[in-house]
Amino acid sequence: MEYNVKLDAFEGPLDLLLHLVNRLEIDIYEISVLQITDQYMAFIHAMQELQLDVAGEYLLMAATLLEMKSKMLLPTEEEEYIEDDYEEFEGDPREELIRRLVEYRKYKLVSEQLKQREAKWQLVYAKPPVPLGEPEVKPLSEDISVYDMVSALQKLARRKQLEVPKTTKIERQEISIKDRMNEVMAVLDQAYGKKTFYEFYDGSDREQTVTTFLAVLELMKKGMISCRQEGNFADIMIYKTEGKRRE
Amino acid sequence: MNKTAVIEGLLFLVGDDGLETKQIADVLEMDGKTVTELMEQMKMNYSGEASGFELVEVAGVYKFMTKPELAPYIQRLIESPGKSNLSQAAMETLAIVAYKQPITRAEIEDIRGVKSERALQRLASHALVKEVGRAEGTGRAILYGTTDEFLQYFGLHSLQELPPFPEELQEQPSEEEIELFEK
Amino acid sequence: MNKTAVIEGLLFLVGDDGLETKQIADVLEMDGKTVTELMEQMKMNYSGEASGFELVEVAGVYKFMTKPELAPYIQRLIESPGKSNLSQAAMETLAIVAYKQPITRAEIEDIRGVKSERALQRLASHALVKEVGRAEGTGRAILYGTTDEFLQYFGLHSLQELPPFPEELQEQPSEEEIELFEK
Repeated sequence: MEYNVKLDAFEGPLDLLLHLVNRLEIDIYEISVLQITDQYMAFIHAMQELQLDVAGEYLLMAATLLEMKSKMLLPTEEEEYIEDDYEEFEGDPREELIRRLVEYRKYKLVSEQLKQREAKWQLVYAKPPVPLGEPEVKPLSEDISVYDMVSALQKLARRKQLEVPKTTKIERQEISIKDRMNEVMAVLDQAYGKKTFYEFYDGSDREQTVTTFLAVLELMKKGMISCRQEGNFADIMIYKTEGKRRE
Repeated sequence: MNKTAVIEGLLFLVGDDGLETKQIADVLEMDGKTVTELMEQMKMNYSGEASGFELVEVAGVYKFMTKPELAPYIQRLIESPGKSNLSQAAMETLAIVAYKQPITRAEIEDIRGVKSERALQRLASHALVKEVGRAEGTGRAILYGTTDEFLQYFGLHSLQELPPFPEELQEQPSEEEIELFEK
Repeated sequence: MNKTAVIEGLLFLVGDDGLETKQIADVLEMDGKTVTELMEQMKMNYSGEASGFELVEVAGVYKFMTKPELAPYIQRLIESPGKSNLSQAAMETLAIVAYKQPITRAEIEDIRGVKSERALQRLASHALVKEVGRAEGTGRAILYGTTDEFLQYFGLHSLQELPPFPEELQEQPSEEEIELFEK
């Protein structure tokens, strides 16, 4: 028999059981404990043979199934248990399992529907709001929660996602190392001759970063700047070298 | 300037934040009912082919959103990797919270049959669920519920718009469910 | 969907940033001249009374701007009580300070992509954030952190109770992120 031994494909023991029920093409209410337990155990064994870690939840379910199976096999005090006739018995051991499977299946169904909605709503975009200005300072209301903060961050994430790359990005590629060297010196002049290495980067643009780095190297080579670092991982400071002039 | 033009302009400005009926009513000095009627009419105006965005009502606010047909053009423009989807584990957990709220983690785990702490944490960090209170009893366990972001994520005006929860014929809807749908 | 509707949707979405002729041409696979002609035609469509915004061209960039007649309504909207009395800007800034403290203004602005001085002032005036030190290095920039009032206000015992920081805003997607979201 073939087993899909990818446990990752399942969300848990209930999901796995539903899969087995589907594969056996049986009605969930007509589950045969013997059959489903054998199938489930075969799956778990296959997992273990592959020396994969089987999560505790799967093992717990295995124990539950085995217990149920043993109850089914042993004659009860009153009379022999007939599996397909469960309604005549009180406390059918399957009842709880069936209830859980049915319940779980409903949520799987609605999560499928939510997935479809998700797909649809991912195609529409709202525009980031224009800051309209702050209202008067009023005492803060009581009903703000941590959630409002997280929600604000989500809005920020959406806004950032919509940032349109500027065409100037392409122009930046054309900034020569020489131009960037002049810019670096100009920035240093403004900053009274020193600035951290980090501050020369505006972050986003890789091209810019590389050009700046090369410009700094070139300026060092020419002796127009010097770099100093206090210790490992400390900020590298760039100093304008005294006496040297920019051409 | 006519009222629909004013509303159009304001909706443009507030974008993602949207406007509540009450805000529109305040600004335009109209009553809520008139606003609702006007908005229904406006929805139609933007539904046609000629408009690049439409007027939607999500999470209790009116807002403009681009039409789905625009998605390929937008993705070309922003060059960002497409939006990511919720994983199966997250979606299941979210579905349970949505239909059973307020609900504790233990109850969710009981339904799913697996630990769900991580999924819940992640959903909270995406502002899709939030703490809505504490359960009675010793543990005083956290009760989870869905958020406005949740409604927005699925384009729902309110929880009433959730797809109907499948019920067995022989089963009566539980009290919680009735409560949920009457909100 | 016709081209003017696509352009309308895109211009709506980018708002104040606007779009250059070349960007429009690229996305719609048209030549620049055709775009220019189309835009001239579109300008007329929004010039009428019925439209709350108009299409303008500033420094080679096309953008929608609300009509000047809207100004009094915008003012009224600002004063109309919304959901929260902290603006999105303030809330966003507060969240970043809460998660990333101690943090400098420059770092906040880096994450938000916009100036944040006013928002920080607003938060300080509500005693939600305060100066907690100075950054190492030349600038000795002010480091901001949250206050005890902040914790109290949000009903937190400690900062550890905050949900995880949204991964979308992290530099690198974490492993959990990959697990939660499948592309």
